[in-house]
Amino acid sequence: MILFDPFFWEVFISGLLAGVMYALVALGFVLIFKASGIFNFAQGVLALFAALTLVGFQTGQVPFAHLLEAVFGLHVTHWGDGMPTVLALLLSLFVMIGLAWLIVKIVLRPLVNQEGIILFMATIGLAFVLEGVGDLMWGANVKRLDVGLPEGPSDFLLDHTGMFIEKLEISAAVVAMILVASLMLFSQYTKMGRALRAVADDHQAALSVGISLETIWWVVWSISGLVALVAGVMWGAKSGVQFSLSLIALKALPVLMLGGFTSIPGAIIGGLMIGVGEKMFEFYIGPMIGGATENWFAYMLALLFLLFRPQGLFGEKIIERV
Amino acid sequence: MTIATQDAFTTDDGRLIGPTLLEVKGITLKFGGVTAIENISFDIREGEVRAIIGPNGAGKSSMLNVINGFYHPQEGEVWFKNELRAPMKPYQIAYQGIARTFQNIALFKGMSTLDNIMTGRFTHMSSGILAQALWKGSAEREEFVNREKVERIIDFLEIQQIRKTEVGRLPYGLQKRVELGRALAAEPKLLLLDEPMAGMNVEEKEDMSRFILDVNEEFGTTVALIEHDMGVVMDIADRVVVMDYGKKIGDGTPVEIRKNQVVIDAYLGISHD
Amino acid sequence: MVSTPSRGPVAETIPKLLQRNSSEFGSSPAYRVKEFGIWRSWSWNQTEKEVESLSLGLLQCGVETGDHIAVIGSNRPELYWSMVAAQSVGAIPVPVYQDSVPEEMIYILDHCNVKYIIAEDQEQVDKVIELGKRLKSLKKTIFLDPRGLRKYGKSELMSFSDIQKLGLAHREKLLPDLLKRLEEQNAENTCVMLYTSGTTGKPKGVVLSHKNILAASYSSSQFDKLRQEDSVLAYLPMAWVGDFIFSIGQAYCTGFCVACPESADTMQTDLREIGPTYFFAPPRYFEGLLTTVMIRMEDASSFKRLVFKNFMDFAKIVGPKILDNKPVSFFERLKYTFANFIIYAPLKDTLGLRNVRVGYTAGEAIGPEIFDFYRSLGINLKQLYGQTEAAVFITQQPDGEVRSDTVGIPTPGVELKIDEAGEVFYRSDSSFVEYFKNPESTKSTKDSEGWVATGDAGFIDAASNHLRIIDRVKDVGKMSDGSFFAPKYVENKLKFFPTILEAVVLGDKREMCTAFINIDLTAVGNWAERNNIAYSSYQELAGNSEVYEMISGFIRDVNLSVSKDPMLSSCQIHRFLVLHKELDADDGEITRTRKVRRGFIEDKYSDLVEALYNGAFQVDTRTEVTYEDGRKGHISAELEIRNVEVFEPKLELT
Amino acid sequence: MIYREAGDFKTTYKADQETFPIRLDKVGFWLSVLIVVFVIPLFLNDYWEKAVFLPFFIYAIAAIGLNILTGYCGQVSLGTGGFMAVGAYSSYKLMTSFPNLDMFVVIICSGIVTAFVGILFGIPSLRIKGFYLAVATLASQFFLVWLFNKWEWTYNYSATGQITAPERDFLGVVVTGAYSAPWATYLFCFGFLFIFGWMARNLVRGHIGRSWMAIRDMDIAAEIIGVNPLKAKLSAFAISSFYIGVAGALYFSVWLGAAEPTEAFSIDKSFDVLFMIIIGGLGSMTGSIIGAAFIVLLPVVFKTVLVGLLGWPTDIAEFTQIILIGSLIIFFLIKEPHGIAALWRTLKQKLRLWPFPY
Repeated sequence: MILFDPFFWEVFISGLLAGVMYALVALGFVLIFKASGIFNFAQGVLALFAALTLVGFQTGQVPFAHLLEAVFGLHVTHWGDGMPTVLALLLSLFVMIGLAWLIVKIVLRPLVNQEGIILFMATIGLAFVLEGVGDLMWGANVKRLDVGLPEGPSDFLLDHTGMFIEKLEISAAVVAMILVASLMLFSQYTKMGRALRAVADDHQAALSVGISLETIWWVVWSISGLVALVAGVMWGAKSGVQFSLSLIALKALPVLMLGGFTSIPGAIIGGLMIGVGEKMFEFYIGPMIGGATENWFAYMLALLFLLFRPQGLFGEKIIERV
Repeated sequence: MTIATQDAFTTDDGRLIGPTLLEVKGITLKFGGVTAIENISFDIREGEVRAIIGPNGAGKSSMLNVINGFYHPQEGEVWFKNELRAPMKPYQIAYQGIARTFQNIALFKGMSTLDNIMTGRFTHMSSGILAQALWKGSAEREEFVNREKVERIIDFLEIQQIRKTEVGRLPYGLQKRVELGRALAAEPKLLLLDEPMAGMNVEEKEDMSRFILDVNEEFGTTVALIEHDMGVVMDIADRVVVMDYGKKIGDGTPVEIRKNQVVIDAYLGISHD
Repeated sequence: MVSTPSRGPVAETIPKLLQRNSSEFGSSPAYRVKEFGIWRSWSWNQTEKEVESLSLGLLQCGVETGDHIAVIGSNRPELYWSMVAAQSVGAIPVPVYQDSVPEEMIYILDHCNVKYIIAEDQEQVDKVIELGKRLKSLKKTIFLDPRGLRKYGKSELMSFSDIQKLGLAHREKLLPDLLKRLEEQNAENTCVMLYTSGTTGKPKGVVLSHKNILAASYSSSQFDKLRQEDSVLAYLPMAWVGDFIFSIGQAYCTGFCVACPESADTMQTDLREIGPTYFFAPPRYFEGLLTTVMIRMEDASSFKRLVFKNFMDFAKIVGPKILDNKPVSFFERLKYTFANFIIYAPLKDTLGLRNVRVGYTAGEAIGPEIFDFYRSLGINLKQLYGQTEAAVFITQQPDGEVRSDTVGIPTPGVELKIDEAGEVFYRSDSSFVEYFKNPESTKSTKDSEGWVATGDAGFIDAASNHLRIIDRVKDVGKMSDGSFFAPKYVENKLKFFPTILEAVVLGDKREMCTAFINIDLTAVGNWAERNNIAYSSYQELAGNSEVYEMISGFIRDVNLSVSKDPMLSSCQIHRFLVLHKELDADDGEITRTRKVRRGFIEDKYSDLVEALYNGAFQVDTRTEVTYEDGRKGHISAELEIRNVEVFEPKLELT
Repeated sequence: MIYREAGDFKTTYKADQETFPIRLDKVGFWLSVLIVVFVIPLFLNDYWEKAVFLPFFIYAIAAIGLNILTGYCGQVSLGTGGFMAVGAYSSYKLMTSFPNLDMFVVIICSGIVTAFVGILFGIPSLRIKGFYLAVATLASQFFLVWLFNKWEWTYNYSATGQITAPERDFLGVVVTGAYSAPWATYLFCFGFLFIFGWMARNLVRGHIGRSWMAIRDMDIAAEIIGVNPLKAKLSAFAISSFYIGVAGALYFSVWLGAAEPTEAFSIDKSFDVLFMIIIGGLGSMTGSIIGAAFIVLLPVVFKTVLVGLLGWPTDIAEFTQIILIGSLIIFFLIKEPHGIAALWRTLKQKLRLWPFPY
């Protein structure tokens, strides 16, 4: 009986844990989408960028070192042996907030009232810029990221349940859950949060709350910056900081299609479904068809799903007025 | 409504109107709990100008949307050319010979006036993808035959000078005209106009009424239109249906409608110009 | 291949010329019209067939020799065919101005007791129907465009195409009769009857024989070496003698192609598409065009404006020389060629005048700088002097000796003489037969030896040996001090300022000259925008004090130049006012050809005239106006009157 | 300035609807075609062939394909890389299974195969719109690439998992494999670009093209004039995929000669082609070609300038280039959503009105 198979539970739980991460990133999307109707394709690269910055600060790299060397022949790579992780985290957060501000001013404001698809393509462009800048600042080599999270398998679980589960994943999940919870609280109980949801319904309403649209955008982009940072840290710590990190984050896209672009619970449940789904599929079906199915499973799932429920699990029904 | 039983009918200005072209019977349309249209029946006869009037939210537009297949009513039947019409998609209905314009212009902003009206010929063009790709023989000929038909409409609507202008850049009045042109290009049996004169000044309204009458007369096209401007309606309509809160409260010639007490109370009382 | 038609009239009537062209030029285009988005064309062959079927149709309708057939509408090939068809069956075509209101029409239609009317569309038919019973002699109305006419189920209404079908249906039966009528005709038969819009009194029907038309057409065609390959855009009213000569007379003599625009408001684009080689336009057209050119250039980038200005100034010096094959330095020619590529050619191209080989203007004097502008671009724009009675051509300017202030030398075959009163007389084969049903004015205009009085005062310019026209004889009056009063002369100088649309100079038998000014709304409006002067109406703009400033400045300049001519120095303007409404043909203030009706204006605005002479500086007035739909209304206004500086005559001998 | 149009009037609809109604344009176009066909091959060497012309021609075909779908029919797709892979692998299978098949036939068939796959992945477009669809198309990208990794049959069970193009000819002229002459491959690819560019042009100016644009501009209105959304969208997907398939086939068999899915057909390919049409101009044939030229030449220029002249490290040149492209995308979306093609049109308009500003 499958339910007593520890492997099943191992796969199931690690799926859930991964799912929480997806949910977290997805949440970033949802916030931005609700507040500014933008489908932020750059979310993944944001995570990469955040992680790169963090590592940079930690290890005390000089930004644009290569460029400086190439252009001015300056040969400086480090300004010292780095700073404590907490400080680095804070600084990176500030960077992300500043970045959010730039994005709003340079990209979003000129594109206000454009069709969603145009904004979408703009964020693809943005993704490229960020990737380029990130690499140019900190170099494209794979970096090890250590924020002092526990590593190795959780002996406790191994001993008692025989399940092999990374501590890192657990702690990541915990952090993610905390963040998710606080975000939900934020959007439920703070003035800003209400404003955000107001904008989603209509822009005038938001203004009546007395907060300018740009501020709201800034806030949401900062938040998704924070989310990106956390996601970047977790994934970075797990598999090193490199370009593929931005692709992992793309996993959040099918999550959204599943959960619906406008629903926070949708994002969470969708995330968990995908997480579990892809692990299960890989574990049970994967071997028969050559494995490595994570790359596409989520997308195919979402695709099939959309055929029957275009608005996703929790998204509002799209009614076309004639 | 004694009219409905007659199979031919004489208008106020003494024109004889043909047999029934389209008839809706007991249409009821609900959105969730809300009832947009409640048990409405009326007919549209060949060659007439039929007006549907009523205050905002009376369900006029919904009625058009039922006729050309955007909405599928919960109850009731639509009879077209004396056949009960099975539920259809709008594009199938287009092939049946029903064209329409929209209250808020629905042109293809990215295309020129000419192309917009050419799209109206879609139901008349059949050459296959390969023929199109090679642009030889049938495909090319078909294109030019239809181009000429379209040019006649452009000439008819007196919009030669904007032939190759992108419609997005045209003033409102002209856009309305182009949209009418697109509907005409389909050479429809029945032409549905949703507030063709909304937001026009007096002069533009006069032009538009003239065009509508000319269409009706030149091509013998049956016209059903929604309009707010009572003056216009009374001038150009042969028969009028009056709706209020999704119900039909009157049906008859302009003269009769003017006399109809229910209508006066419900609608004419309020000025709508 | 360049085929200039054989010298001298090969045929003695227009219909016979049609046969000649059909056999000689067969498949080359005779008519084009922009319709349904493309230029539909008819070869001479097809034209002949079209005209034939139409003639047969007319025969079937019972048209008789000598009947008058009115043709009302804008320039369409079908309407030109109608006129030729009418001639073919021995009837007399009478083109009528399509913009005239029924009241104006009734006189003409009744005067020539019209039997048939060929009208373009519903608009014209409605007018005819409105006149209804008052047209006793009318038998049938034929319409071109059936649109909106279906419901008028009247038996006396028939569509153009139906007439042609009718004709073809009975071809065998009717053809002999048609051929017989064609044979019987000769040069003396009436070719067309045109009503002169007469600056005073009722219009007169000028009867022109085939001889008149063909003589004028041939000599002028040869004068300018018109070719069969040429093409012309027919956009001027068909009822105007000029259009008849260009679009039928010369077209049939030389066999060139006549193109008709899609509609009045697409004329400019159609002109560009067709790019005619032979072009006529009244001075006001060239004025208007120049104004728009300048206005459009205003918005160009400063650099472009600089280049444009530089090159145009350069062209003013060199262009005319090159056009007249006068010697220019190599460098000049080089620069001109370059400038031509950069500016002139593109400009001409966008204006649609690039291919123009021969261009004419006439009817009014044209401003020197306007005239020079076009010539400096390399457009061979010339002036001619003519009138309906002469089938247009009296004098015209030969290539190489073109000037803005003369009207050229007599057209071949025309004799010229000037009597002691300064009035110009001419005699030629092209001078008209008679005024229809009006022997006495015929007598008063054309004497027994065939000399025709033009009614214009003029003299032969000693320097150029060209004719120079001062003014209408009757308008050349005497001031109270006995000196010479030539209002038109001054008015024209005024009208050369783009901001002045019309001017009426008064002063006959008075001690000094004064003037009414009509501002040009486009030009002034634009000027107002640039100097951000707000205005809500023509009237308000006209009354604006800064506008007054500008105008009085211009008048001062004019006075200065007038003062230089001792003969006319007394015609300087002392006081003026700007009229609160545009002079309008519908109000009878100007003719359809936009000639000022002096007398009429003087008594319509008698109150203003009085104010001009009683020294007042303010005057209230109330004026009747006629709207497009014929309704009448009133506008009242308070007008300002200003004095202008005048100068002592300089007695330098020039 | 250079245009002279007076007297250039149209007497038939054929003349009026020509691709180059203005005489000068027509002359210019055919002149450049002649140069491309007869002059350039004379000076063509391996570098120009491999680094500039082949990629340009091939990407141009792909861009035209994607533009049909995205620019004309309004359906954004991020699956281009995947579809190119389908084209490539079909051509590989065809070349290896039917050694005597002419290369032209191979390429066409590969296109047809891709067309069917395209229809398959186009089906969701009936239910979902805009970026929902864009994301959905990512599925095809990832799935297809995975498929060609895992399904040995597609690469004939080769140990490396790589596919290598055998030597094949077109009408006796070798166009694939190591011994193909530059001029041959060059003309072969240009031939495809020319023919299929011309066909695409014909498609978009006919009623089918109009039905696509109708769907793009306002699908509701499109329906009431009789356009069946299913037919319109799926036909767009099919045609578009056909072009991309052809491009993919050429890309592998003629240009690269050997390929390996994860690298050659990664999602970056999808982006590259998308960028080509955004920068070049959505809904414009000229745009597709200009865009392709731009994106293909940019790296070449960067390499020569930054690396060659300034002696920067390659990676830095690469990063700056990525940044530039990204910002260009944003710039064009903000300033000129219709891309370089639109700028070109405006310029042309100005030249036609010269010396007038409007």
